[in-house]
Amino acid sequence: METIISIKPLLAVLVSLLVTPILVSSRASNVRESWTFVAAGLKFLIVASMVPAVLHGSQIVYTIAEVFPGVAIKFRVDALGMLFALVASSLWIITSAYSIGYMRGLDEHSQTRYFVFFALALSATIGVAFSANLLTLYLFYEMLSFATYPLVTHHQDREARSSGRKYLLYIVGTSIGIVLPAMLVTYNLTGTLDFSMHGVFSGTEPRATIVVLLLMLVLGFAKVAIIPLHSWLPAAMVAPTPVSALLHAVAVVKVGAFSVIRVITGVFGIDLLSRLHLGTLIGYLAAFTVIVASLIALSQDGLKRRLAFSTIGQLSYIVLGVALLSPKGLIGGMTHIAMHAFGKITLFFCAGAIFVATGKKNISEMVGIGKRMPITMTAFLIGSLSVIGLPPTGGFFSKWYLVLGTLQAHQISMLVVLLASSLLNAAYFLPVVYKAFFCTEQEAMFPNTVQEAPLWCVVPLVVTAIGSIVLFFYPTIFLNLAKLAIGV
Amino acid sequence: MMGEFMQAVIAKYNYWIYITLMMIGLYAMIAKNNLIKKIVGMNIFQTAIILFYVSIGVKKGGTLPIVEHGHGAHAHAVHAADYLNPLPHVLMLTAIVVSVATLGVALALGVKVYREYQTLEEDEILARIREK
Amino acid sequence: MSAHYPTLLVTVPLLSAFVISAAGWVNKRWCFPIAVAALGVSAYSCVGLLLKVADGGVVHYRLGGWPPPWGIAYYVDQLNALVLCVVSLAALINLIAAKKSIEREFPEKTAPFYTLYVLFVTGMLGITVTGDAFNLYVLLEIGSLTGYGLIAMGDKARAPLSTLNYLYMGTIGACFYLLGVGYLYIVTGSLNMADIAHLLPPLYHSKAVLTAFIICLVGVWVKMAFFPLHGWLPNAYTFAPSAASSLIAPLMTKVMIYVMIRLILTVFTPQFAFGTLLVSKPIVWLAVAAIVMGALLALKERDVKRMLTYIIIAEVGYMVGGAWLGNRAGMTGAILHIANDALMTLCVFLAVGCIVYKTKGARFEDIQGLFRKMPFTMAGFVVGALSIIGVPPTCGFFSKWYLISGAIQAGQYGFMVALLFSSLVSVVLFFRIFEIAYYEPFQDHHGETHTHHASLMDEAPLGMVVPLLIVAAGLVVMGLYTGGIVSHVIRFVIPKGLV
Amino acid sequence: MLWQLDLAVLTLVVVVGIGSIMVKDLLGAAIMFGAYSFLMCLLWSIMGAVDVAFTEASVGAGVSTVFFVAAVFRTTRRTKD
Amino acid sequence: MKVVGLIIALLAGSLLVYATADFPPLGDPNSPASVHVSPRYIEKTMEETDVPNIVTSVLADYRGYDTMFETTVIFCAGVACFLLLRVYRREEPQERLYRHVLTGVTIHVKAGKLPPSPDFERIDSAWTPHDLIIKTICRLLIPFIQLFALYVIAHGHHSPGGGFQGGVMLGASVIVLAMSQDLRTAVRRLREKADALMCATGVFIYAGTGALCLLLGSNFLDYSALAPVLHVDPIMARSHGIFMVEVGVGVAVMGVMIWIYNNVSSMGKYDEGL
Repeated sequence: METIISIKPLLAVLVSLLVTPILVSSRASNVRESWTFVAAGLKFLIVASMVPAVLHGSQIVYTIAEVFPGVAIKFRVDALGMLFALVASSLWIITSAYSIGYMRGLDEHSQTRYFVFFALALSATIGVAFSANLLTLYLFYEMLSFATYPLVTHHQDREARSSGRKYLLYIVGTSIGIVLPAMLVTYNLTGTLDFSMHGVFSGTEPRATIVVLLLMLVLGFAKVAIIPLHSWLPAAMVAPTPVSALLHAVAVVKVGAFSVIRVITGVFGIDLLSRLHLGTLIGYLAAFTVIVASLIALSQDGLKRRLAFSTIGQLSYIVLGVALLSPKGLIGGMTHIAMHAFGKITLFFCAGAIFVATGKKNISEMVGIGKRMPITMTAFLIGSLSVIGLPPTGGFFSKWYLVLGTLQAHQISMLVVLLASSLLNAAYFLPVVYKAFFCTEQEAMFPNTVQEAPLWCVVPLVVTAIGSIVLFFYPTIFLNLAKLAIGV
Repeated sequence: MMGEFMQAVIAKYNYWIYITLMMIGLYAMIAKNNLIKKIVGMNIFQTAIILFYVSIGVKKGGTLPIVEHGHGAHAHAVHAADYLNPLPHVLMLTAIVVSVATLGVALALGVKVYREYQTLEEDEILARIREK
Repeated sequence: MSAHYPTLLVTVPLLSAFVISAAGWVNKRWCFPIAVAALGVSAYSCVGLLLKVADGGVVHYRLGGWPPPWGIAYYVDQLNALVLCVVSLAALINLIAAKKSIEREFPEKTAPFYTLYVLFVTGMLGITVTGDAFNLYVLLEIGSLTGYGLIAMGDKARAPLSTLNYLYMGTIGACFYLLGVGYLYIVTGSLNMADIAHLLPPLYHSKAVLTAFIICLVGVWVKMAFFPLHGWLPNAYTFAPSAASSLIAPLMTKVMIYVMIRLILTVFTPQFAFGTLLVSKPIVWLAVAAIVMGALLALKERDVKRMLTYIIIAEVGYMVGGAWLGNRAGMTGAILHIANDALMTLCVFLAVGCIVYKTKGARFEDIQGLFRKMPFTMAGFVVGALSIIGVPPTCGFFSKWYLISGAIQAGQYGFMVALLFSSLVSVVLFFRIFEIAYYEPFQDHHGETHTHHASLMDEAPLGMVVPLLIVAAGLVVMGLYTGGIVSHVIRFVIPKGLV
Repeated sequence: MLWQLDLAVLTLVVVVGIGSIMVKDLLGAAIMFGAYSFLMCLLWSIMGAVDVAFTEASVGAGVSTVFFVAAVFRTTRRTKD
Repeated sequence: MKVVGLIIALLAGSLLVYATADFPPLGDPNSPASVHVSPRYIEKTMEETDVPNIVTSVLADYRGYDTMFETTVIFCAGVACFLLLRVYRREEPQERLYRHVLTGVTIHVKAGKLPPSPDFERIDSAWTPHDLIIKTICRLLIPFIQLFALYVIAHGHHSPGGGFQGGVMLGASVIVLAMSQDLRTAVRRLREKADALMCATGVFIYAGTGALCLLLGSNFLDYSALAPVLHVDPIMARSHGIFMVEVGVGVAVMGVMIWIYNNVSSMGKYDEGL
């Protein structure tokens, strides 16, 4: 395997960080927004420029500083990181466009702050994706937590405050209280924190230590929202919808899932875990989360809350796939990061577009909306299909691999869980679409005056919906990256 | 036994006195209620330490640390055993100066406190603060 | 001139203090530039000295040309040099930041204030650079006396009394130290630290040496406000003028911790402190108590500045505990935390200084809506707060990392839990402040509640905000350079004996 | 040196020291403190520390006492303990 | 609090008593303190500094650096007292007391008005009897005190005393003036500004001597560097250097003592003293 030393990963992280002073100092909103686009575009280009090298099986490495003996703040772009970075940076461009539409449509306050922290959050996300070791990952993980706090609590009212508290309590409390000591113990046991295929442990450590550390590191990254550490996610839905869309469908939660993948594949190593039969432990946690979250989602009336619980369930798919420790399961879990991101962001965009156009947040108030906002609701349908895992959407592929993974690992119970939850997914999404389109004139709740949301809102959601479909036909890049990541 | 004990007491009597004085000073600083009294205690405390140091400098058979014969007496060999140890004296000059400097600042602060509260009793001042 | 760095860094500010004092009677406007220039030279010498020491090892300097132990000698190793740099840079930055508030708070007395300011810095630098146990006492008294003067100029009603209490405690502390030095002198006959260390080994089991150690340690603990002896600190720092509290809070306790580490490493040697004496465990438990109590007491406070003072007490617990873990990681953490904590305390106190400058107070009612009103100040404050919480890449994380590593290696899990606990409590403490500053509306004189749309930006003067932001950036830079600092500086300080 | 004199001075030092913190009048305490300093000065000159004694005579017994008296004059003589 | 104080004092005391057991006996000529460092001072003082008073030579030369900071401590105290107490905004008292010099009659004069004739002298608001004896004797004594103080400073090389003791006595002479007459008289003789400048100058002389040595190419405070300037051999240069710093100490200490006294006794108002 070739190792290339290049500053590109650092640039990819810094590009949105460096743009923040410009955002702060720009007075006109047009200037600010165009700079956001410039940063987003640059970031995507930098990330994309590294794809060929990564597809060739090389790694791109950049060390910022060696802070402890054997541990540096260091970037390493490998296939898995590239997969995630590609998703995050491409969706940032689209979300930027959508943000403009949404924020202008609602005439929100403090837009400068909003865009600044959005840029910061993206920096942190890319940083997590490119981290070469657990310390760097932790660094950017924390940075993401604090950068998203002002976004989550954007409205600055009492509800935002209590949600913000919950958000911090779960996210920061677990990272300081659980991840940090686990990381320190790991470091003191092994003297390194670098991710590697075989893990950092020699395998001679007592099993109890490994089990405790594994549980601490998996549960500690609370952004992955495994029950019982999930309740911050629905609470965080008080944020403006673009925030929920990007951060709580793509960046923040996927950072959690990504961290867990790194922990399982990079810190402990698949060999060690399968030798100690610890995959099932995590698998059961994830499976439990999948089912329970889907059931709760059924009972939610708020569209965004329903989406939030759906996200909790979908995240655990990823964990579940990885915890199967079989190659197909790993591929399924990793590609699910991308597939779910496109599907879920479409759904969130639709929820936001509906809110901008009508001011409605609850599903029970959306009867007949499909007739007034056909484009939005079609996109919603496509997003739903992708999340459920039906063709012709990208979600089909990841779920397919997950199913294959359960078979490969001989985990029939997991297969049952997957199928059952797919049914549940269908049960909580399809009625929304159905009611939106098929209703009598009397039932319809919207007068003729209601129109589609502004163009800035509609275009992004169309793009992501089309993206979901495109991924069905051309999933190769993500599949290849995932295959590279597990070394197949 | 008794004799040995007495011997020990007498051999180091300066040290016992200094410890006594230091305890007096420390007690006054902690237990006294009046701010000026505390300052008095503080000075006793400091003086006690000076006594301790000066006691280190004592040397049986030694005389004042000023070389006799003065100038032009280079021929005379000076024996260290003939003179008291000057080093503790030097250190204690410094310590005295420090103590008077501290005293000055402490009194200035005391005067300032009095200007604000018209009393020097700590409990009365605290009661006054609590009233506010 | 580089041969004279060790003396320049002390004597230039010293001489300038007299010039400032005299200049104040002629033209007050000369004082500030002189002070800045003097501290600038001092900081330059400190940095030069650090580079020199990092390059060529320990630097000796004989004052008056007399060889130690007869004369007073400077003995500058990596530890001194690091602390010197931190002290001088912090003092310089704070001086520049404090100009406005000094001129507003005591328009008639700027000259004596600057004089004492510079002398305080001289004292702190002198304590750090000296290699003579008694010289350290004299400089300690300079630092203390000037500190009393500076602190007592704060809140008119409360500052003098709290300073007087500080003075009593400070004098007890300094006298205890002096007494300890006397005990060492009586059994070794020397005052030079290196010489004492050389003479001590045969005397390790002497009661006098043991007592000397205990007394010195207690004295230093009083001065650094280690937990049961911390009573003087919160009031003294809370009621101090902001220029003084942002100078003294970062430097005084940290320099005293340096003294403690110096006593352990150089004077009494680690073999004695950790080997012969079996007090490490109880002291670490005391540190745990300090951390926990500091954090809990801070929770109770409704004033930003006062809350920060309790955080200082907790931080002192970090460093004392780290030093007494008795292993390499713990000692590294403690030394690193001296530098880091000085900077982050400076950062938050500068921010509080800016806030007080604008709002006339730092109670929780005063800070409402500050994110809107003073965004840059609050940005600096947030960085400082994150560093205190221990979030990477700010430097607070890295020293905490070493401290916890040391705790794990020493098997002192209580200390580890205390550190994590205090991190979590810090999150609560600071986010409580952020919440008030972020959510609660800013009440103006008419009692109207401004909507979010109104622009109310009312930032502190540039001269205060820019230093704050520089320090805040410095926190991140320090964090990223942790590896360099440890491998080029701190590594050499810790004796081979420590594992 | 006569040990009797030595003993007498030492005893007196302690007595005056205790007195100065016990007397219920700050002016009295100040004067007692002056006496204490002066006795200390005697003690030190007995022990041969002439420079220290000289300093203590001028500073402790002299100027310090004046400072005390000045401060007491400007504040109050009253004390509860 | 009393019990706590007692317990702490007893604890500290018993610790010290415990340690005393290992001390060498009082006055033991073979104790470490007597044989390790100090012999060099005693035996070499004449050859190395040409100062017979060992305390002076150690104070101002071997450990001159300590003494520089000792003087600085005093200076700090002076500045701190000034900073803490001095008030510039003067509140005029409702009335002033004036005494007729010849008859001793005391009159009250309302603020802003002048006494009826120049024969009246102002007295402090705390009425004091007119005491001719004290005033005259003090006036007589002060020159002798000052003369003696100068002697103490100048003769510090050979006999007990030196800059510090002399400085205190010089300061005390002015304080005596302030007490026997009143503060205003003393301040008229030595203005506040002059006094403050004196403090700074005194310490500056000390530190400046040290810096001069530095500029002449030696280490800080290495007086032997002054030899070429003073046209003497290095040993005499040390002796002279000691004298220079002693003068500095004297000036500084005198200034500070007066400064502190003035501030404390008038509560920073500089009008009425003791």
